[in-house]
Amino acid sequence: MKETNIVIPSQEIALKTIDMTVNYGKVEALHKTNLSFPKNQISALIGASGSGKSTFLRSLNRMNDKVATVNGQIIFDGININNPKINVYELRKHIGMVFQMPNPFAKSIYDNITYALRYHGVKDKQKLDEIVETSLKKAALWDQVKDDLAKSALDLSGGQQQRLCIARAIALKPEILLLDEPTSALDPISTAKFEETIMELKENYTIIMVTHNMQQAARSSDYTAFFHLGKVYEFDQSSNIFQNPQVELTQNYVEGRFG
Amino acid sequence: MKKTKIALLLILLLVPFLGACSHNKNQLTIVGSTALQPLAEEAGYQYGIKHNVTINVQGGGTGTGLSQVSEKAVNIGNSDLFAQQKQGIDSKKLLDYKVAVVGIAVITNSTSGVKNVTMDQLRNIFAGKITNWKQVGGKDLPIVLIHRSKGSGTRFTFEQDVMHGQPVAGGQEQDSNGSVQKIVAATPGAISYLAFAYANKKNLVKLEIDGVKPTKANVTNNNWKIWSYEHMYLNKKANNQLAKKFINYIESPKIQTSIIEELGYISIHQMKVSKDINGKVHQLKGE
Amino acid sequence: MNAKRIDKIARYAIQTMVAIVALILLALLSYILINGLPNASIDFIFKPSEAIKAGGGIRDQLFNSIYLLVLSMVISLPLALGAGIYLAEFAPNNWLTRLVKTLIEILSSLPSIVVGLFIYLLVVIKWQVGFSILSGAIALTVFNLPLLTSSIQNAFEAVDHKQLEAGLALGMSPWKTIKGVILPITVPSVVMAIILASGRIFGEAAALIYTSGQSAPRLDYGNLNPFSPTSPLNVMRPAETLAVHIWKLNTEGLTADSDAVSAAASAVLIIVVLLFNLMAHYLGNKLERKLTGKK
Amino acid sequence: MKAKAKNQLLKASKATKENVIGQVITFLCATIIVTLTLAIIFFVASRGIRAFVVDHISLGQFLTGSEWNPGTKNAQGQPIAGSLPMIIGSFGVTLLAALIATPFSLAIGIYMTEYASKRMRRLIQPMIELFTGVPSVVYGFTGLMVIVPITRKLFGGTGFGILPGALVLFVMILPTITSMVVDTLQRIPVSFRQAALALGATKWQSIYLIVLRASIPGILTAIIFGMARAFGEALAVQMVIGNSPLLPTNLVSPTATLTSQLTSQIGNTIMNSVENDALWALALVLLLMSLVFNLVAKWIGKRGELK
Repeated sequence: MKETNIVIPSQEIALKTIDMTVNYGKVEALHKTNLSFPKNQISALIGASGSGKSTFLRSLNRMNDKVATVNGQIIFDGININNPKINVYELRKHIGMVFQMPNPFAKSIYDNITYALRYHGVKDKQKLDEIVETSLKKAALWDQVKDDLAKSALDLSGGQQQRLCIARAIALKPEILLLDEPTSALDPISTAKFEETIMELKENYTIIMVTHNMQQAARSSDYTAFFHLGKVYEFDQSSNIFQNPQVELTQNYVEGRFG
Repeated sequence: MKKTKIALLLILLLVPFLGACSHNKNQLTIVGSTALQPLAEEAGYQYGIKHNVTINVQGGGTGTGLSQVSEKAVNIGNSDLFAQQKQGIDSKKLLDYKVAVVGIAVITNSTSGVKNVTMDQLRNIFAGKITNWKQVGGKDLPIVLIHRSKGSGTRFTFEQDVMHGQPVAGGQEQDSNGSVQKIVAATPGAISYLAFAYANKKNLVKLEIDGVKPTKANVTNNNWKIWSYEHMYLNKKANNQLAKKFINYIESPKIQTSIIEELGYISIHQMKVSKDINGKVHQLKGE
Repeated sequence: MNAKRIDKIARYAIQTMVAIVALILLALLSYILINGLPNASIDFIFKPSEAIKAGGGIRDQLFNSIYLLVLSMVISLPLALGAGIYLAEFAPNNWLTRLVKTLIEILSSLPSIVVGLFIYLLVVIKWQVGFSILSGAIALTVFNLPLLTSSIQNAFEAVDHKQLEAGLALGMSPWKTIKGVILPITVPSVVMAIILASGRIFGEAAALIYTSGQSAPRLDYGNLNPFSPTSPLNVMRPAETLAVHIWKLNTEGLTADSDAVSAAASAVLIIVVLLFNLMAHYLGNKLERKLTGKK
Repeated sequence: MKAKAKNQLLKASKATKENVIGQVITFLCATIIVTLTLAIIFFVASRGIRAFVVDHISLGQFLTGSEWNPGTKNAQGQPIAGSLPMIIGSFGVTLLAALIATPFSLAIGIYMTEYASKRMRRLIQPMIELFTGVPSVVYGFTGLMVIVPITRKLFGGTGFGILPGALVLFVMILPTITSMVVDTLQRIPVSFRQAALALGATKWQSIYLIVLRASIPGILTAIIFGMARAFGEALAVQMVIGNSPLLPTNLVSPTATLTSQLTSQIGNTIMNSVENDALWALALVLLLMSLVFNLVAKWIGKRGELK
């Protein structure tokens, strides 16, 4: 059994971190991490709560800026996006995010999707309608809401709201989608539908997902990273992680002995 | 589209503020005694229409009037007192115009059961030596003294003409004729003093002093002792051209007989006596 | 005394107390309306006031009250909105922000006469603005600011911070998210704050006596040029409001029917406040529905 | 990612500028309000201190003396300006009014958030707001015409004093306290109440033990705001307090409050005269008292915070 086992995927890399650390004040919540995420693949981040996986995820699109200090490099399409010169707002057009609790805007379904788009300069009504339709279709929500887009998003069910958040995120056509335990607040049926949706999204989005749900990670992800007490111990293809992990800690966790 | 709607709204709201830069010339600001305010307002309104001048009359009390006109903050300062009678005012800087005379009646609540008192009894009542109406022939009812607030001109005149230097007893102070009027009318055994114009409310009894009724005629010959001038003060150094015209207008017989009478003041021209700063009265040589 | 009985007693006690308050309000309102309404006819509202003769109306005073309310809102709402947002969203959570919040609370507890005299000495006298609507509006702004600012700040803090996160995640700046996403959600409570604030300043008299003055020059409502002294829109003219008029009638009023006019004016003032409340509620709900898309 | 998008990543965009402008504007608004408050406080303090520094009113005598006659001098040549009657008057009126108003506003608050149906709530809300619309002048004169005669009949004397003052103020501050209490109670999540009921608590127990306990800071701030409003009220109190700067012997002996003395005297005094400065000293006391109110509320609020 090895101490750590971090694999560099052979495919094209969409995003990678070099010696990235995250400190909340003096506490180093995340030790040096070097991970490379394959393009148009789903990578799952698993580990006990408080192991630093969400902290890691939130640093990728600079959501931790005010809260923590993130050192080291995050290379996205050849650029180190972990430096003050980067225009964070432009960056987040390329790296979308969906949160644990669904947080649609207190606006209509249509406005939820188009509000950020109009802000980023897409003004033409016809183009907006088109994007709304494609995004909702991709998020498998179109059939249920297509005849009442003016309805308030708050009237939707939890599952539908979360899929609306997905639609809203992909409407900006990001390269990478970050999902922070997206299904932990959803019922099993919506969770299953959600997993199908992201499997289809894989064709044109790189997805990095934090999850507590081991089966979910095994079923729907291509690569998986195991976090423990703020350190990444193993990162490999999901099949290897779940069938024969190289690191003893991963094995214990995967077989549910702790965590 | 939304942006233009908001911009339009903003302009619409800001238009009134443009008016802020206009500060037209023919305007007169008069501040001071609340007793003189109704006269100044009515005369100001009529003068304003005739000569297309805006006359703003504000109250604020004698003290405010005198201090503002000495600082040239306002054109005319209304006062119920001679400037010399007010501490902290440099009367040399001011021009005194007496525009009317105001008589001050002594009023009591109808329950007092008294119609006439002597000047000494009145003095002792306010000095706190007499405390029950039955001591002056009225009902057995404690006397409730109600003074005007310390700085008011009416109070100064009353205490100068009645108390002759004796201090008044403590008691309730009201700062306006209106509240004195209401409180005396409502409180059994209450006594206070009011300008004639305010004293003719139905449930108020106007006391006679030594058999003299508080009427305008008795004031002109000083039979009724409690009265004072209403002064309009100008600042010597200020440009008083418009203010002087307005004061002449008020002192003109036409106004002295119309508005002055209606509002319960006494016209300057009817006075047969004059009173100096320390309250001494002199016969006017045959008017 | 088991818990069940206590529960029932508590419920009845609360209901009786609410009934008592309702009775007090009804008694107060009926006292004012019964005295006031008989002579608050329509033409009473559209007649200029009289200094001496009876039968004066309150046309100019009513207009001044409303005009001053609108002007002071135009000044204080943006300021309060800005300050409220800054304190809720941008201000670092340190002692300075807490000090600012206490200062604003102190501003709200300042007696109106002190504020009136401050504006009088500073604006009316020192800046030579004179007795005018402008000075009155500035004085009223001082009353509006604390109530509006703290209500707006509370409203913004009450909004779930996940909305801000959602906006940021879509590449929107915090300012844009606050303006476009969070502000619409706070509209109802902001409207509520406006109602409370305007209710209070509509009845304010002490501060205006020394700022917007006690004289109401006759206005010519046809003339809308804000520069001429007789135009209602001119902000430099002194303007006695309804509340100040009521105060003057009861203190120095020589008009023959001053009691009747003051009672009628009080009745009109309360009815206007009631109308204002209902309209603001209606507006608040409509705005909320339009902005948040709820049907 | 296309090249154009890549270099956009590196330069400031409309969003960054807009965000900076937004922060600057809101910061400016906050500073304007703070400077305004500081200006007023400095103004009142400077005028108030003049009384002690320029006119040599002794602070001790000022706070403990019970005779208010700044025009005249005492043996040591200091103006007689004892503001104790006014301080007691102000506090008496405010505390009594708050004492009466608190239970009622709590009752309404609880009724509104716990018991009232939607229709009732729609009815009571404008009712409360209407109270704020009534001008203090009308409260004053209604008090003079209604409350004073009643207190005179019940308790004798002139009918003026702390009790009528407190009753008038009770009606005036009720809406302020009630609307803030309702606001605080509504902020308590429904889950708190459900948790209590789930444990078999009666409605009153859930209110008393959970809801009220959790909203103590809000309720206290509401009371403080109400008291601050009562403390600063001038015109209404002046009508019914009796305006005599004497120590109140009981609840119905005429006395004066800091504000009533200020409003009734300020007009007749000349700027920079002794009487005027003495009044500003009263205003300064008023200011300091409201400062104390706020700090006490903050301190209690913090201690009562949800642990």
